[in-house]
Amino acid sequence: MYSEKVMDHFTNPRNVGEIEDPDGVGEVGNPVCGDIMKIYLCIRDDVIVDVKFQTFGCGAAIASSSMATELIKGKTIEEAWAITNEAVVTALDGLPPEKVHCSLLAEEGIHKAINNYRIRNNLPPLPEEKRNDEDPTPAVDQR
Amino acid sequence: MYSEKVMDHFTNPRNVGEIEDPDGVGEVGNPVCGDIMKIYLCIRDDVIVDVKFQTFGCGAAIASSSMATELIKGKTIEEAWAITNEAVVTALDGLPPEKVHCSLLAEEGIHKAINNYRIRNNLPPLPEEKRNDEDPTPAVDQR
Amino acid sequence: MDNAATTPVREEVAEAMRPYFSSRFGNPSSIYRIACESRDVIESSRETVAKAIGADADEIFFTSGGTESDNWALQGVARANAKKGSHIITSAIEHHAILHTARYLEKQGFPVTYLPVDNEGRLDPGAVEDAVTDTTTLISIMTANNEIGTIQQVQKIGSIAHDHGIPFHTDAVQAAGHIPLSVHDDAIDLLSLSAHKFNGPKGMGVLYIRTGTKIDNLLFGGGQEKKRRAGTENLPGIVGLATALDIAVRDQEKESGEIRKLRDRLIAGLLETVPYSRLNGHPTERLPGNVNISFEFVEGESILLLLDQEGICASTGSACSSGSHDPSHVLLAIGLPHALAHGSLRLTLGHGNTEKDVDTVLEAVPGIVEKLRDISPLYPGKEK
Amino acid sequence: MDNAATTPVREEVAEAMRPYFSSRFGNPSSIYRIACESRDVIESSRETVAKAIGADADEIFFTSGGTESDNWALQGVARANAKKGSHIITSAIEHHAILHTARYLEKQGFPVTYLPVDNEGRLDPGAVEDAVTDTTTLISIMTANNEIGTIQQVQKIGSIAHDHGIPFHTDAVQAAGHIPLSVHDDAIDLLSLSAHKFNGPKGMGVLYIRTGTKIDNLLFGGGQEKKRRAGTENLPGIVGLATALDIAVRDQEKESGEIRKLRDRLIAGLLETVPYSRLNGHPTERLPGNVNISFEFVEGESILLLLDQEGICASTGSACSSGSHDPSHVLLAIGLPHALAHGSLRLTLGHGNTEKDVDTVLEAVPGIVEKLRDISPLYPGKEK
Ligand SMILES: Cc1ncc(COP(=O)(O)O)c(C=O)c1O
Ligand SMILES: Cc1ncc(COP(=O)(O)O)c(C=O)c1O
Repeated sequence: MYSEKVMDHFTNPRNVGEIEDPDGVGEVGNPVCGDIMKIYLCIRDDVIVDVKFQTFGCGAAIASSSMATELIKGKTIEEAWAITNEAVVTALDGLPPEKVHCSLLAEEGIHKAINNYRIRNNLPPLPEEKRNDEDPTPAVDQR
Repeated sequence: MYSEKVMDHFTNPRNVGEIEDPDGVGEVGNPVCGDIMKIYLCIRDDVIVDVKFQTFGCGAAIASSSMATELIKGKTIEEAWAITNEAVVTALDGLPPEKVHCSLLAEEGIHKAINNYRIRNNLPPLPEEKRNDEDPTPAVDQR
Repeated sequence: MDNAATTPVREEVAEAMRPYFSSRFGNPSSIYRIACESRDVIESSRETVAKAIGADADEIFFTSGGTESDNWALQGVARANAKKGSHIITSAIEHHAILHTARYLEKQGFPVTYLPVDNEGRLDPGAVEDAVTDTTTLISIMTANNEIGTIQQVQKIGSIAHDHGIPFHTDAVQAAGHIPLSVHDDAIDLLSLSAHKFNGPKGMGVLYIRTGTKIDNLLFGGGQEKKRRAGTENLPGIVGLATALDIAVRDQEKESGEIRKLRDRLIAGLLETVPYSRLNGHPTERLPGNVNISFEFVEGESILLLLDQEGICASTGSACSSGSHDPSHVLLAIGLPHALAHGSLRLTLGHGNTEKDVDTVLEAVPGIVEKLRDISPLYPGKEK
Repeated sequence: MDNAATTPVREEVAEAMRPYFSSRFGNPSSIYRIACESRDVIESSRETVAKAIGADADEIFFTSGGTESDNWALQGVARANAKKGSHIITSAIEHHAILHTARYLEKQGFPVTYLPVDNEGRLDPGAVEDAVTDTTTLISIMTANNEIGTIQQVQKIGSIAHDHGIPFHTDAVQAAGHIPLSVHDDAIDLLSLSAHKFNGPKGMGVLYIRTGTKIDNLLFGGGQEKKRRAGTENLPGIVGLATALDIAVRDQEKESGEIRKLRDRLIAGLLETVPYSRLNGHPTERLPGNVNISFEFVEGESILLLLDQEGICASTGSACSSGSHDPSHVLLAIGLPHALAHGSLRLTLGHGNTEKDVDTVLEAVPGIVEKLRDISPLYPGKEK
């Protein structure tokens, strides 16, 4: 069901943990949906020099978080902002259709953390587009 | 599905044929139902000394006709009248439930032929009880 | 020779199914690995079926057989369109899986038109056109008839349906695997098939549903089959259906040519050797394996019993074989009088039948019919 | 260890089914000899099933699975009683085969009451009594729950139903073969079961219908199953279901005793070795093989994936495993907060599971949960 890349990032997630005194931090998701991601940024001269995350969620959510942190590490804030969930999915060699929405968590987390950094630095927050979390199919039930 | 007795009377029906100048003859059933029986009696001193039949119908109808002629042969008219379809079914070691109605043909045929004999001899016909040909189950369809 | 009733599972098909009963038994809707394998198998089976009828894989829904597929098509489309009035058009010679469902829907307030057919069992597509009303929400006409083998002009009926924007369902249970089918060319929106009619397993069918067709579910529950048909997937059954259909389509041209030859020899032989006999159904537009002949003055079940003693399986439209009162509605619909309908014999050839089987029948039938005619009060005596 | 989802076909069962795929493939509703043999086999299978649940053979109807049986019971009874108003009473923790059917019937104008359950998943029979109205035409309460294993007080519910003259249906799909069932003692009028839950084939089920119960057909067509369930009989499937049920019932006492022991050791072991964990469902009134535990701060699908890597199959009530938004309706109904519902793990033991399997799980789970907690933003840190 999951690609090897996904399974690799899920079983050996990169950049797990917290950063003490981060320059920006974002938490998205909620326990109702079953997905929560917290992302910590360390930023020097507009470049993300370090990033850590914590995720409560399914394999796709954890792998997306891990991959997203890899993608933004070393990038400028502007570059990081532009990374979409599609980019994360592509980097993971794809996700099952019903799991694509899990990768939105990563995109939203990055945006939130960057805006948190901007606010701390008295910059106006950028508009966080709330993406439509459409009804995923096919659903599967407990037997 | 059919007992050995039924198969025997079906494949080797007894008393098949016509009697020329019979003392009594009866025809029951119709092509709509798919069952027609014609029975011929030769009667001496109130005793059925010979009997023949012709039947258009299923295995059960043919076997019942054959068995019924065997049962009434040599019997008095009174005895023959009293032979029910249940007696025929029993003598055949049973019929499948949905086939029991086929044996009514024989009972009705005998009654009709006896009354035909009575009328020829200026006797009032006996009341022929029309038995209820209930909806037989289970039905089975062509695939 | 009762291949229209059911066929044995082919050895290759049984072989293909075997591993999925036990070692590979994963629940395809779960996430773990053996389940993923199962899911792959189901999806590739779906593609096989789709290819066989010219559909897309996501338009194929696995069911428990032809009966469920027919019921789903009729009940599902009727209920999904209940507000529109839901008038249904079908034919008088459909299988009971259609007719009895239609009758139930009638009781529930859905008007149904049952179109007549001609003496050879063919429906006039013009009659479909004439029957269409503003509230017609489904046209259901079978591809080929199970009793008399007549093949309908499905393409013409489909395009009439589409001209009026009405979905078109066809019961292709007798056709699938035996004659070419294309839901695309024939403008078919819903199509039923059943695995055991083409040497697949019993209890497995398919309903093809063209994308966009409005239809309610029939079986509600789990999210299987894209939430449209609930129930744990019958994995070996699905594999068996797809494998059998694949083989049937692969061999169709060759096999149907051979079977058609056997059929024509059997028909000609019976009509020639048995006086007072007639062919039921269309002389050429008929299923490759179907032979249906009426013998005057005798009843069908008694023929079957005597054939059975010769080791020949057959079927009849006589009521007496079914324990019901009326003979086959199909034979009556093509205008046969009751006696002739009761005297019908259906022999259906399929995979594995040979010249020798035809010979056996041709040797057995004349004598059997004569024997029964000799007992029959209707028989006027041998032709001079 | 996901035996509640599906089980492999037992070797003895596969053996019993084998001959009916090909050599003995007769259509049981035809008259010829191999068909008669088939009919005998079906009828003796029916008797076997009847005996297993204390019913009469003519009250047993073969279907394509638990889903069809549940749909038939609900749709069939509702429609047969449509004039009476047809109010239906069921519970909030039924399988989707009941709940989604009920929801569809609601849309079609049949009011439905969904009764709540307590923290252990038990329904108060008194609540059933209170919910009955003049127009109630069906009470449907499952025998045992598929997720948390809780067994209901079926007998009490049945007698309440009978006091009011209302038919009582129970979805015994998880119970059949695993705990004793008696339609007589428990005042059950309709009962669903599914073969693949007790080492029988997929795509085969039964609906028991007490003689005299008013119910419409769901699948219309041929006259099979005494005209109540059309469709060519799935002969190998029927034989497989009956054989599997027969064996399950024969071995039930012994086997369920052993499995219950494994279950209790597994539950105790997990609760002991994993902090922040809790058992879902009833401590004693639960299915012999059911273990359902919630682990705080972690999500179920990720547990399953890591277990899968250790070769352990399991299931979860987390939405994330199903691609839907909400976690299991059953876990929410017993009062679990969303996070705990997402963090649930279901392990279901069955025929063939051993002490060693339990050891494997007990070794694997604590480390897996800890690993995931270490990534989790919710985890407050190890207990001191
Ligand atoms: C034309 C036709 N439709 C539907 C069916 C029903 O198929 P099944 O018995 O597999 O449910 C049959 C066969 O019985 C058939 O011949
Ligand atoms: C309680 C319950 N009811 C109904 C079903 C449906 O059974 P099936 O999937 O065999 O149709 C299941 C299993 O999936 C179940 O656990």
